[in-house]
Amino acid sequence: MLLDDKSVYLMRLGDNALVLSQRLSEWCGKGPAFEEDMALTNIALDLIGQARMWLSYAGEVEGRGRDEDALAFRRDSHEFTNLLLVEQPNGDYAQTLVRQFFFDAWHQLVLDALRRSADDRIADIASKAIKEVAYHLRRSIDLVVRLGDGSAESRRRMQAAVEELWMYTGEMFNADETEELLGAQGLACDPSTLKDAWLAMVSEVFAEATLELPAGEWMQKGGKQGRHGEHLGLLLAEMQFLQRAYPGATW
Amino acid sequence: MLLDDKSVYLMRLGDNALVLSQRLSEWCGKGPAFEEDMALTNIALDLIGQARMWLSYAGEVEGRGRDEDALAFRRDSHEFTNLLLVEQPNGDYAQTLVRQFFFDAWHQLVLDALRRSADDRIADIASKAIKEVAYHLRRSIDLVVRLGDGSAESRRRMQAAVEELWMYTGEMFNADETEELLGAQGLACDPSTLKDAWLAMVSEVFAEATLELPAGEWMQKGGKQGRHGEHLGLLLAEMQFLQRAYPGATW
Amino acid sequence: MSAEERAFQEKIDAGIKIEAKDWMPEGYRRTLIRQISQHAHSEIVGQLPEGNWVTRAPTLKRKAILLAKIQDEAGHGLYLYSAAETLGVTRDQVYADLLSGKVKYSSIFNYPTTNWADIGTVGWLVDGAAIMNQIPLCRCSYGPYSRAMVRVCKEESFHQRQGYDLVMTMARGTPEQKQMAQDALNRWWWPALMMFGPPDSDSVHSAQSMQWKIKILSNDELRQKFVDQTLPQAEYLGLTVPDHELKWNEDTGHYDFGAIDWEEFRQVVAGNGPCNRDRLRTRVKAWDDGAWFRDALLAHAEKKSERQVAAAKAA
Amino acid sequence: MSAEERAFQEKIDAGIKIEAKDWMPEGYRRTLIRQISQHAHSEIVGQLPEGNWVTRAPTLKRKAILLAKIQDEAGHGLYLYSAAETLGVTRDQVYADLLSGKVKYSSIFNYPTTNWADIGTVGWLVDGAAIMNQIPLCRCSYGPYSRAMVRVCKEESFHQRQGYDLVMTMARGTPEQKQMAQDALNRWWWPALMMFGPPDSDSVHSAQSMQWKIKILSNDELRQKFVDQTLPQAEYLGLTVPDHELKWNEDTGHYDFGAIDWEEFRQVVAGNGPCNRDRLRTRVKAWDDGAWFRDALLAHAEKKSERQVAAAKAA
Repeated sequence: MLLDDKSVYLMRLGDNALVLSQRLSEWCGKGPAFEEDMALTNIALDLIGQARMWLSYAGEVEGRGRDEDALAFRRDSHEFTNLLLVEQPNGDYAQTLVRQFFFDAWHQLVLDALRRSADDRIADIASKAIKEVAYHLRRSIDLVVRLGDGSAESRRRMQAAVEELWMYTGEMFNADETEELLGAQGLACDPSTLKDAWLAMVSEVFAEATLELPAGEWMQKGGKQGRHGEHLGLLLAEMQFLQRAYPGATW
Repeated sequence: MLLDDKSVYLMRLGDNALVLSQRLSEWCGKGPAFEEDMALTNIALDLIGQARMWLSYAGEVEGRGRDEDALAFRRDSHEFTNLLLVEQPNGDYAQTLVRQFFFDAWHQLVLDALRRSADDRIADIASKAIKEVAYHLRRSIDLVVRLGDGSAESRRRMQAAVEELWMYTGEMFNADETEELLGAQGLACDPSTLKDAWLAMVSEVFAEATLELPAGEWMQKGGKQGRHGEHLGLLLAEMQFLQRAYPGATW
Repeated sequence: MSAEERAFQEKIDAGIKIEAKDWMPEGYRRTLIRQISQHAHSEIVGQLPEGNWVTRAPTLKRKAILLAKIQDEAGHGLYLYSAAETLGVTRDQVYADLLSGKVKYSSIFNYPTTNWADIGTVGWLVDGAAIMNQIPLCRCSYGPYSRAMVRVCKEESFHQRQGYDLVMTMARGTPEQKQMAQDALNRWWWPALMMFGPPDSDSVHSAQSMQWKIKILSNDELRQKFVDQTLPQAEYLGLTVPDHELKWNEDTGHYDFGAIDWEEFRQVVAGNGPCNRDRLRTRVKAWDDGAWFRDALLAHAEKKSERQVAAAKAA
Repeated sequence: MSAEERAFQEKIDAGIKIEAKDWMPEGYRRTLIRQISQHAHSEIVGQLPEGNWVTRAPTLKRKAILLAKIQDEAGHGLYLYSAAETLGVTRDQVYADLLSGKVKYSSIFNYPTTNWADIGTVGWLVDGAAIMNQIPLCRCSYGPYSRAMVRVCKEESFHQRQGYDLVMTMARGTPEQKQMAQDALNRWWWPALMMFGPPDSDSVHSAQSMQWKIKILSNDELRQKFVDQTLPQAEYLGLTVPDHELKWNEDTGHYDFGAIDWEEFRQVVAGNGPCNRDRLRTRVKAWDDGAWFRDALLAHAEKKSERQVAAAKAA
C-alpha cells in the first residue's frame, strides 16, 4: 500500500497548510495593526498555495479523480489529517503568533528534509514552499522575541499562549507507520528526527524572548490519524458550505 | 397565486420560529444560571415544535414534495424569510432577552389573530402555539422588568440591548402584498394592525422596567423578503452542515 | 464505634433509609456530599459535549430530542444539587468547587464529540454506563439520594434508548453513516469502560462506602455487567467493539476483555484530556458572564421588598 | 485672493503638480486631508464585507484571489494614509477620526455581502465605480495623491476584471448560481450608483474642489459614465439591472435611468445602513484588542535602544 501511504502523507502536508490558512484568514481585517493584517494575509496566501500543491498531488497519487477542491471541500473532519496544533482557535493575537511559531519552526525542518525526497515532485514542492516558510519563521521569531521581551502584559499573554498550545506540539514528532514506511523509502522524513532541532530552536528563541518552556509532558495526539477536537468540525462546516450546498457547480 | 402566497406566509412563520430557536440553542449549557439554561432550552424546544408544524404545512401547501427538513436544511439564506430581528446574534444575555421580548410580544398578537384564520389548519397550529407563547411572553416581561429595574449595570445592559435591536422591530408591522392578500382572504393577519397593541405593551413594560423607548425611527427591513444581514449565512452554514454534506441520508 | 455509630450502621444493615434530619457520621455526610455533587457536576458539564451538536443536528426532530435530553440533564443536576443541599451545603458552594477545579466531574466528558454518531453513542454507552452505576444507587442508604436516583435512572433509560436508536439509524444508513457510527464506537468504548473507575484492587474508600450502602457493587463488577450487556447490542448493530481480546468465556459466563489504559485515565482525570480545559472554561465563563444577571435579580428583589415595607408602613 | 493664492491657482491651471513642501491654501490642505483619509478608510473598512466570505470561498483558487484582493486593499489604505501624512497629519490621528465616527468611509460598505456572487459583484460594480471616480484623480493637482491613484487604479482594474469573471462564472452556472448573481446585482446596483455622491444640484464644496483640480468630473457625469459602461456588461452576462426606467436615449447618446432613493442614501450615511454599526465596531474592537500588541512593540523598541545606549557607554 505504498501508494496509499504516499497520498495519506501528502494530504497531511496539505491539510496542515489548509487548516492553518483558514484560521489565519479569520483575522482578515481584524488584526492589531495594518501591517499585521497584511502579513497574516500574506502567510495565509502562501499556505493556500502550498495546500493546493500538496492536495493536487495527493489526489493524483490517490488516483480516484479527486482534485484539490474535492479534497479540501468534500472530506469530513475525520478524514482531515492536519496536526491538532493548527486547528486550535485563534485566541488572542499572542495565541495566533505562538501557534504560528511552533508550526513554522517544525514546518521549516520538515520542508528542508523533503527537499531531499526521492520523489521529485515532493522535493520540488518542498523547495518552493521552504522559501516562503523561511520568511514566515523569521517573522515569527522576531515577533515572539519582541512580544516576549516587550511589556509585562505582552509577556504574560505570550507565556499563557505557550502554556495553552504546548500539549499540541508533541504530535509533530510522533512517527506513525505511514511516516516510518515512507521515511525508509526516502520519500518522506521521519519526524522524530526533527525533535531535537525544533526544541533547540524554540529554547533559543524563548531564552531571548524571556519566555519559559512549559514543564508539562503529556501531549495530545490523533490529528494525523483523523482524530480531532471539537473545533475542526465547525471550521469545516463554514469552509465547505458552498461546495456542500451546491454539489456539481463550477465556481 | 394564492397557493404560493400561502406557502410563503407559512414559511415566514416557520422560519421565525426556527431561526430564533437556533439562536437560543447556542446558549446551551452557557446561560447565566441553571434555571435560565433550562428555560431557554424549553423555549427553543417550543419554537422547534412550532417550526415543524408551520414548515410541514408550508411544504404540503407548496406541493413540491418538500418536508419540514427539506425546508429547514436545504434552502439558502435568500430563501429564508424570517424577520431580521430573530437572526441577530445573541450578544450578552440582555440582548438575548430583549430580542425575545420584542418577538414574543409580536408573536402572541400574530398567533392570537391567526387563531381566527379561515384556514382550519392555521387556526389549529396557532391555537396550540399560543399557549406556549403566552408563557414565553410572561417570562420575558418578568425578566425585562426585573433586569431593567435591577442594578445600574443590568439597566445599562438592557437599555443598550433595546437601542441595539430597536431598528429591527419595524419590519414586524410592514404588510407586504402577500400579507395583504392573505389578510383580505381572512387567512392571515395584516401585521400593520398589530402595531398599536405591540407598542402599548412594550411601553407599559418599559415604564415598569424603567427603560426608555428609543427615539430612532429608521427601521431595517427585508427579512420577510429574503434580504438578510451577514449573520444568517453563517448560522445556516452551521445548522445545515450534515444535510448538505450527506444528501440523501436518513437521520 | 460509638453507640450512635452502631445504631446508624444497624439501620443501614436493616435497609432503613437515612433521612436528612437523622444523625449520621461526619464521614458518611462528607462522602455523600462529594459523591452527589460530583454526580450533579457531571450532569451539568455533560451538557457541553452534546451541546456541541445541537446547532448541527441533522433533522428538526433529532434537534428537539437532543435539546430535550440536554434539558433533562440540567434537571438532573438540579435534583442532585438539592439532594446535596439536604446534607447542609448550598448549591453555590458546591458549584464553586467545580469551577475552581477542586471537585471533579465524570472524566468521560473530557472527550470531544466529533461526529453526529457521537451523540447517539454517548446516549448508548455513556448513559448506559451511568445507568449501570446508578441503578444500584436507587437502593442506597441515603433517602434523598436514592429517590433522586430513581427519577434520574428512569429518564436516562429513555435517553439510552434514544441514543441506541440514533446509532442504529446511522449503522443502517449510508456507508459514510455506518463509518461514523463505527468511528464513534472506536473512540467512546474505552472511555466508557473507564467510567466505572479504577480496578477494585486500586480503589480507595470502597469498603467503607459499601458498608454504608452508598456504593453497592464494585467497579469491576459494574464494568463486567456493562461489557456483558453492551456487546450483544454492538453485534446487533453490526459494529465492532475495538478490542481484539474481547471474547465470550464459557467458564465464567462473561465476556473477557482487554487491558484498560489506566495511564490515559489518570491523565484525563489529572486535567490532560482533550477537552478538560475547554469544558471548565466554558462553565467558568458562563458563570462569570452571568454575574451581572444574578446580581440584578437580587437587586430587584431587594428593591421590591423595600417598596413593600415602605408601602406597609405608609398604610 | 492673495498673491500666494493666485500663484498657487496659476500652477494648478498650468497643470503643474503641487508637492508636499509647496505652499498651499489651508482649505486645499484640509479638503485633501479629508478626501484622502476618507478614501483610505474606505479601503480599510472595505476589507470587511469581502472578509465575510474569505472563510467560505468555494474553491482554493477563489479563496486565494479573494485574499490577495483584500491584501491589496490594505495596501491601498497604507499608500493613501502615507499620501495624507504628506499633508502634515499622522496616520494614527486620521485613523482615530474613523474610529470615533468623525470621518466617514464610503457608504457602500454598509451593505451586507449575503451570497458568494456578492464578492464578484462588489468587484465588478463597486471597484468599477471606484475606478470611475479615481481615474480622473490620477490627473489631480496634488502630486502624492495623483501618484497613489495611478497605482490604486491599476490594481483595482485587475480586481474589477476578476470580479466580473466571478459573476460570469455564476451567471453561466447552475440556475441557483445564476439566481445568486441576479440577486447580488439587484441589491448592489442602486448603492453602486449612490457611490458617486449626491446629485450635482445638492453637492457642496464641488466648485472649489474642481477649481483646485482635486475633483475633476461632477458626480452626475461620473454616474452617467458608470451606467453607460455597466449596462452592456450586465446584458452580456444575461443579467437584468433592477431599474424599469432604464433605456437607451438616442438623442443624448446615454442611458436614461430611474430616480435614486436619496433618502436611503442619507440614512445610510447617517449611520442607519444595514451594517454601519457592525463595520465600525469590528474596526474599533480590532484596534482596542490590539493595543497591548502595539504597546509591547514600543516597549521592546525602547528596551532595545536603552540596551544599545548602555552598551555604548560601557564600551
